[in-house]
Formats: sequence, C-alpha cells, structure tokens
Amino acid sequence: MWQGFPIRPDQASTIARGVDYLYYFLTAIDLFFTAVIFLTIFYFALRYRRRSEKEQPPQIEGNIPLELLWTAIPLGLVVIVFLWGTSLFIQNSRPPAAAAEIFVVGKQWMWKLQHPEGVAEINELHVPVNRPIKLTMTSEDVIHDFSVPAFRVKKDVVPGMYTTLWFEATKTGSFHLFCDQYCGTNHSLMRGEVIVMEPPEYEQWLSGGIRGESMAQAGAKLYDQLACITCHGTGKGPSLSGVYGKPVKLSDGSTVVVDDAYLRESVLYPSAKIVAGYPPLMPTFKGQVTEDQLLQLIAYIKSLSSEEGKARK
Amino acid sequence: MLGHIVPKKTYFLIFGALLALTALTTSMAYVNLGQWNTIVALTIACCKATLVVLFFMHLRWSTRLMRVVLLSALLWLAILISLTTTDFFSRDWTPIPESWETSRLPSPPAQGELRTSRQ
Amino acid sequence: MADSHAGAALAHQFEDLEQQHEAASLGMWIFLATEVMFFGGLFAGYTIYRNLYMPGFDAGSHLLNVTIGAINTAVLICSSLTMALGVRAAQLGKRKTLLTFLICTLALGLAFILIKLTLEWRHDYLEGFAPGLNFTFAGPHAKSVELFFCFYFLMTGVHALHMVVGVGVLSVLLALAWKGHFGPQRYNAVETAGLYWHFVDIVWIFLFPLLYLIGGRY
Amino acid sequence: MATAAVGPETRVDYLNVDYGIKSWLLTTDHKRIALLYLVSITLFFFVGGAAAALMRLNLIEPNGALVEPATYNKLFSTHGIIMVFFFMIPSIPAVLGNFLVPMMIGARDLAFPRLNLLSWYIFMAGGALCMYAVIGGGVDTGWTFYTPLSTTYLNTNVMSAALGVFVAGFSSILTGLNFVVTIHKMRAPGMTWFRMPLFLWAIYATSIIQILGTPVLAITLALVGLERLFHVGIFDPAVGGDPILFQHLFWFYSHPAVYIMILPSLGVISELVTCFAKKRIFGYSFVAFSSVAIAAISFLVWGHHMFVSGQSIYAGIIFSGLSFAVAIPSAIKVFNWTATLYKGSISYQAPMLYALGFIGLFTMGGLTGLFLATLAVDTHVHDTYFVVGHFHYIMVGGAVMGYLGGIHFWWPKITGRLYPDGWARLAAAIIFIGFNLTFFPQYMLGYLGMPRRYAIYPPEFQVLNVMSSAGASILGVGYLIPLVYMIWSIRYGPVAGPNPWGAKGLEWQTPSPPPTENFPETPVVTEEAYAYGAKEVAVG
Repeated sequence: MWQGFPIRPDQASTIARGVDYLYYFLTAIDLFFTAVIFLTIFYFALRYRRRSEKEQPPQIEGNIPLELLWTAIPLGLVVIVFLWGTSLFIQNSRPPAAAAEIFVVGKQWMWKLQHPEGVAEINELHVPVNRPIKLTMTSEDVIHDFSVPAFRVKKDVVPGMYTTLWFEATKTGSFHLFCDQYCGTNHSLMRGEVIVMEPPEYEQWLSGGIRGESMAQAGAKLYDQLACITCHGTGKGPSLSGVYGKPVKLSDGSTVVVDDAYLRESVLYPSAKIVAGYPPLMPTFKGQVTEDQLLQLIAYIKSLSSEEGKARK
Repeated sequence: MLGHIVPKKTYFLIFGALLALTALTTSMAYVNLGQWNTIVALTIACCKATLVVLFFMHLRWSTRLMRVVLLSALLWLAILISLTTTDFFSRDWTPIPESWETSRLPSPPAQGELRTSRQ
Repeated sequence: MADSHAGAALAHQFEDLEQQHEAASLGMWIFLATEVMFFGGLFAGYTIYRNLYMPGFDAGSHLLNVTIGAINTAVLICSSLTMALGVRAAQLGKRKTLLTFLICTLALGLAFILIKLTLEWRHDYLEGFAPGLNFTFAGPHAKSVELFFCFYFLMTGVHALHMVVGVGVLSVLLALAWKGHFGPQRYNAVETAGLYWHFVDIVWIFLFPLLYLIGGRY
Repeated sequence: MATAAVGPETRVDYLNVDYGIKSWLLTTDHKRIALLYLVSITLFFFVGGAAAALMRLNLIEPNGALVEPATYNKLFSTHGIIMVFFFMIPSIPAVLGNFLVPMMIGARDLAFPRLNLLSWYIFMAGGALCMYAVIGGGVDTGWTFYTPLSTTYLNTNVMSAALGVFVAGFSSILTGLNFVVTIHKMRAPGMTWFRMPLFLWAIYATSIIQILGTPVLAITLALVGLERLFHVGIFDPAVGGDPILFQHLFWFYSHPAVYIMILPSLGVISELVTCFAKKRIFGYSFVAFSSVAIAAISFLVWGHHMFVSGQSIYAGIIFSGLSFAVAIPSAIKVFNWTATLYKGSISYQAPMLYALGFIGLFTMGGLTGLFLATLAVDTHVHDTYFVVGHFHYIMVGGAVMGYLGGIHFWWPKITGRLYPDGWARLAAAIIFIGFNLTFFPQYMLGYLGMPRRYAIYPPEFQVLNVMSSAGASILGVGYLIPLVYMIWSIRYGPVAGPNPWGAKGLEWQTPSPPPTENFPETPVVTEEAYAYGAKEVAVG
C-alpha cells in the first residue's frame, strides 16, 4: 500500500503549473502565520506562566497602531492573493480559440464522451498532448462534476445547460477523471481516465475507433429523420445555414447569438425565443432526442457555418 | 399608558389613501407605459407598504431600534436578491476581454484543423 | 418581583411594564424580519425567473383575474384598518369596541381566504393552470407560464397560510378579549398580533402587482 | 479552592428547587432549558459521531472495508445533517447561551421563557423527524440537499429529513430572537453595551445570522419538499427551473450557518483567555466589532461554494473578493487573543488548554480558507478532501474545541461541582493530537485530488486515509473521556464554590449552582468586563 505515496498530484497541463505556484504561495503564507501564532503563544505561555496565585499582571487596554498594523498586513496579502487568483482564473476560464472541441454527457454513473469525428467513449477520454481541448458538457440527470486533478481543472456538469472547460495536456499518460459533485448511489464509481497520447498515436487511435460517421454526419442524419428540412429548408422556418455564432433578431425585438445553449433551447422549447419574421410553428422535440443526439444536431448546424460544411452541402 | 394612541382620523385617512392607491395601481396597469408599468406598480406598492408600516404598525412612533430591525431585514433581502441576480444576468456575458487571452492562434478553428489533419 | 403596581400583567423576568411592552414589540418586529427573509427566498426566485422568461410570465399574469385580485386587496386593507382600530380600543381599554373590531378583522380575513379559495384557486385549477396537479395550458410559452403558475401558487399559498395562522391567532385573542383579559396595561398580545396582521397585508400589497399587474394589462 | 459556606444540600438552587420529570419538561427556567439542550445535543453528537466512525472505518480500504456505497452515502448524510443542524448550530447558543445570556447581563431570565421552552420542543420535533429518516431506511442526499438529485432522483427518506431540518430551523430562529430581545431590553443597570462580556457580543452576532438566514433555508427546503410532492419545477431543469438557484438560496443560509457555529466559540475563547491570563482583553472594541463584522460579511460570500457550479464567472469574482474580506476580522481576533497573553499570569487549567488549542486550530482552519476563496486554487480543490479538512478544522477544531472549553469553564457554575482537572487536561491533549492526525492528512488528500463523498477511492490515497482513520479513533477516545468524568463529577466531584477560577463577570457573583432567579437582587454594574486589574476577586 506504500507504492505511490505522492505529496503532489501530477502536473500534466499548462494550467497546473500556474495553479501550483499560487498554491505554494498560499501554503507559505499559511506556514508563516501558523508559525508566528504558534511560536508566540508558546513563548508567552512559558514566559508569562502563573508563578503565584497572588500575581497581579499589568492591565493593557489595547494598542490602536498595532491593531491597524495587523489589519493592514492581512488585508494587503489577501488583496495580492485575490488579484493573482482571479487573473489566473480568468485565463483558465477562457478556452483558446484554437481548442478542439469534445462533448461530454454525464449520466448516473458514467461519462459519455464524443469526439467530433464520431468516436464515442465511455469513462475514457483520449486526447492528444500539447493541444488545447475544449469540453462542452451537459448532464442527462443530476449535477455531476468533471474533474481531472492532474490538470487542475474542474467544472460542474449541470442538466439543462452547457458548461465548458478547457485544458492542454503537457504529459502523456493516464490521469484520473473524477465526478466531484455527489450524484447518488454510485457517485464514487463515476470515475474514468484521461489518456493523453502523442499526436500520431492519437490519430491512429482515432481512425481505429471510427465506427461510421462524424458527429456532424450523425447530426445530419438525425436532421433528415426528424424532418427538420420540411421547414428549415423551405422558408417556413429560418434557414440554419451559416447562422451559428451569428446574432439573430427575435420576434420580441431582442437579439441573441446562436450558440449551443440557444440551439438546445430551440429544439426542446421552440416557443421560448422565436426568430423575427417566422410564426411559432415548431413542435417541441423534448423527449424525442437525447442529450447526445442534441449535441450531434448542434455539431451539424455548426458544420453548416464552417467552410467545409458548406462545401459538403 | 403604554405606547402611542393614534387618533382615529389618522387611521381613516391612511385607509382612504391605501384604497386610492390600490385603485390607481390597478388602473395604471391598463395604460401602456412599456417598461414603466413595472416601475410604477412597484413604486405604488412601496408607498402603500410604507403607509402601513408607519401608521398602522406605529413605526412612526416607535423607537429607533425597531426601525433598524426593519431596515436590516430589507437590506438583507436586497443582498439576497442583488447578489443572486448578479450571477444570473452576467452568465451570458463573454467570458473575458480579448486581451486576457493566453494562446490565441491566427489559424482557423482547431476543430476544422483537426479534421483536415486526419483526412 | 415588581408586581406591586401591575399585578398579573407583569411577567416575573421583567422589571416594569414599559420594559415588557418594548420587549414584546421588539420580539415581533424581529420575527417579522424573519418573515421578510422567508418570503424573500420566493421573491428572489420570482425576480430571476421573471426576467429570464418575461413573455411567459406576462402571459401567465394575463390569465389571472385582476378584478378579484383588486377586491381582495381592498378586503385586506379594510381588515388592516379594523385591526389598527382594534389595537387602539385595547390601548384605551374599551372591551366592547375591541371585540367588535376583532370580529370584523376575523370576518374580513376569512372573506379573503374564501375569495382566494373559491373564486381563484378553484377556477385556476379547473382551467388547468395548476402545475403538478392539472396543468393543461398549451398556448405559447407554455413552459414559462407553468413556472409562473408555480410561483403564483407558492406565493399566494404561503401568504394564505399566514392568513390562516393569523385567523387562528385572532380567534384566540377574541376568546381572551371576551374574558376581559386585556386592558390598558395589558394589550401586548393584541398589539403584536396586529403587527403580524399588517405584515401579512403588506406581503399581499406586493404580491398583487407582482402577480396580477406587473406586465401591464393593456 | 475554598468550599462554599453553605452546602448545596441546604441552599435552594435551580437544580433542587423541584424534582420529577415534569419539573424539567415543563420548566421555563433558562438554566434548566439549557440542560435539556445539553442532554439532547450530546445524544445527537454521539449519533453523528458513530456515523463518522463508520465512515472512517470504511475508508481504511480503497474498496470499502465495511459497507456498500449506498450505505456509505447514508452515513455521510446522517453525519452531516445531525452534526450541522442538531449539534453544531445549537451547541453553544442553545446550551451555553441559554444558560449564560441572562446571567451575564444580570437578568432573571430570557425575555420570553415560554418561547424558549417551545424552541426546545420544536428542536426535538425536528430531531425526531431526522432520526426517523435515519433509522427508517436512511437518507442519502448529503446535508446539502442539492437538486435535482434530492427532488427527483433519490428514493430515500428525503422528505422527513428535509422536514426535520425545516422544523429545527424555527427553533434556531426563535432562540436567536429571544437572545436579541434579551440583550437589548433586559440588561441590568450599568451594563452598557461596552461593558458586556465578549461572549454576549458573539451570541448577539450569531443571533442576527439565525434570524435573517434561517428563514431562507426554510423556504428553500419547503420548495424541495413541494417539488418532490407535486413536481413543481422551480429547481428542475426539465421544466425550465435552474438547479443553481437552489444552490444560491441554500448557501445564502448555509454559509452564514458556518458562522453560527464558530462565532459563539470565538466569544467563549475571549472569556477563557482573559480569565486564565488574568488580563483584560487586548483591544475590546476590535474584538467586539469583529464579531459583528463577521456576521455581516458572512452574508455576502456564499457564492464561493459555487465557483465551479456553472455560476457566472463575474459573480464568482465578486464572491471571491468578498470572501477574502471575512478573513480580516477573523485575523484581528486571533492577534488580539495572542496579545492578551502578553505579560499575563497564565495558568493551564483544562479550559485554557482547550482555548489555546482552539486558537491554533482556528488559525490553521482559517488560513486554509484562503485557498478556497482563491478562484484558481479553489477550482482544483473544490469538492475534494481539502474542503473537508478545512471545514473540520473550523468546526471541530474550532467550534467543538470552543464548546468543550466553555463547558469545562462553566461546568462548576452549571453543576456546582468540579471535575478532575488532570483527566480534563489529558482529554484536551488527546483531542488535540487525535484531531490533527485525523484532519491534517485530509488537506493532503484534497490537494492530491481525492473527491469528497467517495465510498471507494483509487488505491494511491490509502496511506493518508488510514492515517486519518487512525487519528479518528484517537479523537473518538478523546471525546468519550470528558463524558465519563463529567457525569462522574455531578455526584462525586468536589463542591466548586461560586467562583473557582477567580473569574470576572456577573455569572460568577452568584452561588453555584445559581438560584432560579439567578441573583438575589438585581445587580448593578459599575465596571467594565474583564476588570482583572481591580482588587483580587474573593474566591469562595
């Protein structure tokens, strides 16, 4: 049981090092103040121990400069920590534009992961090293939490909304993936591995794992099956080509940007935000499409906006 | 005698004002004021509540302590509502100003890049 | 114990009636602060969802009957007046007047509950607006309308529950007043009950515009 | 220690004024109600402790040494719900607060004695509901009741547990209300705000939180209940509700609730440090106002429980900044206590050992809180054992140490008897060592990434988990020792006399145990708190 008695988790992403520096800084502050308090107490406790019951210690009312000093020092320190922690957090929250997107669906008690190329995995996530990866995540049931300690990243996976997370692995190998948000009976079994590979190996793995079609292709098939084309291809409903990422005007005068969340809402609750100039005809597809299929539909609509998608069309 | 005795006339005056304000707020709802409908309705409600608190509940004649109790309750309510709404209404904002970005590449989205490199 | 001048009106832990009286009202005000926060949770949720789902909330609001809402508001304001006059009667030691006003307040409170129950909730239920029990509304924004009705039933329900408690308290006061329990030295119970009653009135003063009027009815 | 002039046999006090079960169950005497709470929460403490012991036992093996994950989930939920709502929150306010608030201000009782008794009954009703939930099949929501797990997906006794917490909440509200009114309106002549013992400032600040925070938890749990019953969808994403709203409302109470647990302890420590150093407190007004500041700021920081929950990152930044603000008044307190020791006359009776232990552990717990307020670091350690370690340092190392120190300090006043000081010091040392051995490894586990609420974990975490479990067994022994000698002392302990520690404060000027009306006549206060410089207190 002594094998592997680590003191520090693996530092396996670009984010990890920055977080660790701040962690060490905080640890240093902690140790310093703990030492100061402990040593002072020990010193006073010995130096001023009661030697006789009759003893009359001098009474000290307080000392305003001293109070201000020990208000100001912690204040200064926490301001530094706050600024440092916040700027790091902001950097860590924004996926680089070049990040490759992988989709995650949490479900009691497993992780379902889909690569845009169509490879789907369960509880295992293969990613290439040194390439930023962005995860778009949602849950089918309760709140889960996608956590990879070696990457120092973590984000709740919430039903009904998309959350995102990104990382860039710097080390090949296999790292724990945990569900960190209590999600019911087998919460502690909702674990997996993130397997970081050299790009060539990753490509090989990816091509070996293809079982048919890419996410966008699967989405296109669904698009046909659900007969979306009868409206969205005929002018009855708004055209979906080239809309992703663009603002669109709604019937109540406001505008929204067509993103994952808006597309998801429009499939499930079509009447919520209607594009200006179109009647609210669309039926709901709630119950007819799973979270995985929704992500495929979104991938397809997204592909209609990229050059390649247009060419394919 | 304990407490302040309020003349009956005051009570009836306040009562009249409350009924009038109820009539006013109801009729204002039928006038199209756009965004202002909400503001008018809530302002009138606040006025009515203030009247009730000051006169019917005798806060006008109570000690400062009672006023502090009431105000702190309202302050805490404001904290609850404002900090919660802070979350909900800033969720859709773009995460961060561009300048913060760490590793922006000029190339097209990596999704496409990834796909082309494979095909 | 300082019971020489006040007799049974003074509880043993207090020095004098003034102290007892102030403690009683302060206690009630603090309890009302608690109540503000209790309703506050609902108001916070309402604020957020209304802003997220504005059209649905307006559509839901339009399904309510403003006239009945306004009448009920008036009923509650009347009951607040009678309650205030009741407290005044107790302060002056007028037993009969106190009894009359307590009965009026009680009757108006019951009238409010009755109107709510028979003319509104029953109607809403039969129309299919009751989430979880019978929600059949299928117009535009059905989902947000359902959420609106969740809040409608929760807020009016919790308010009505407070009315029921208030009616219970008034009944006890009525019995005590009948026995001549109250006097100019001893009316804390009437006064604190009055504070509670007015508070419940204030809650309705906010619920009425929030649920019935806020989106405009034009 | 001189013996009191009159033995407890001849003098009428609150304990022997009346006998029989009815005289206890229908009492309105704040001191007797305090003892009712003492017995009840001790029972709850050992129920919660038993659950914790089973959890630690299970975690000795990576695959679970004892129970299935389903049972483990019930254990940690039981532990959390019982310990938080039925031990920690009522511990100091309801036991020591009830006993001491009227005595410290020189009053005969609380402002509303019957309401006080009612609070105890409400508390017990809530406790009974929760115990029913635990015994009748268990509950596995965790103490946080997160939706939609609690509303839609669990089939255990969620309703009765939530109802129990809901009901117990009103007990907490009414107790707080009673204290605030009492402190405002019932102070003896001459007892100005700035002559009050700091314990009262702490209790006052705590009461504010109880009054303004608890109702929000109540309505939130009511919504959870209604959602289970009628599927109204306020928190249900399937209907358009938002589960994150639940977290906002829940933590609006439950973060300040942490201060309900720790603030009274901070008050107790101020009493202990001054008494055993024979010194007035260093910087009275700073310590007093820092209590109120902590109470106020505690309501502005709840979002730091939600940094990774999908909350807007802007809200996260605001909450992070405000969370750091709470560190300042806490630091001020620690520095002032330490400064109070300077040039004191320090003796090491058991209560002082608890107090010194408290200062150390509270410092460590508070400082690790900085990690959790820091957005980037919290992202890593959130929902891991780091958090578990942190809040146990605050709540067990802090609040429970303070509670035990307070019980040891005022035990002679409560019972009129002394406990064996040697055993008490031994217990304090065992608890301190056991505590650190239990919870320090949890910081390391958390940094390594072990998630909390895991029944089964990867094998590389085993060493630290075994260490933690070993510490827990020491800690368990440490908690049992006081139980034994305290009960022993009620019958066999030496008679204490009115003021065995030579302490200041009105409660020490009346006999031990005090008579029902506390003071033969209303005391008049002429000096400030902790006037240890004044003439030597006559002992006995």
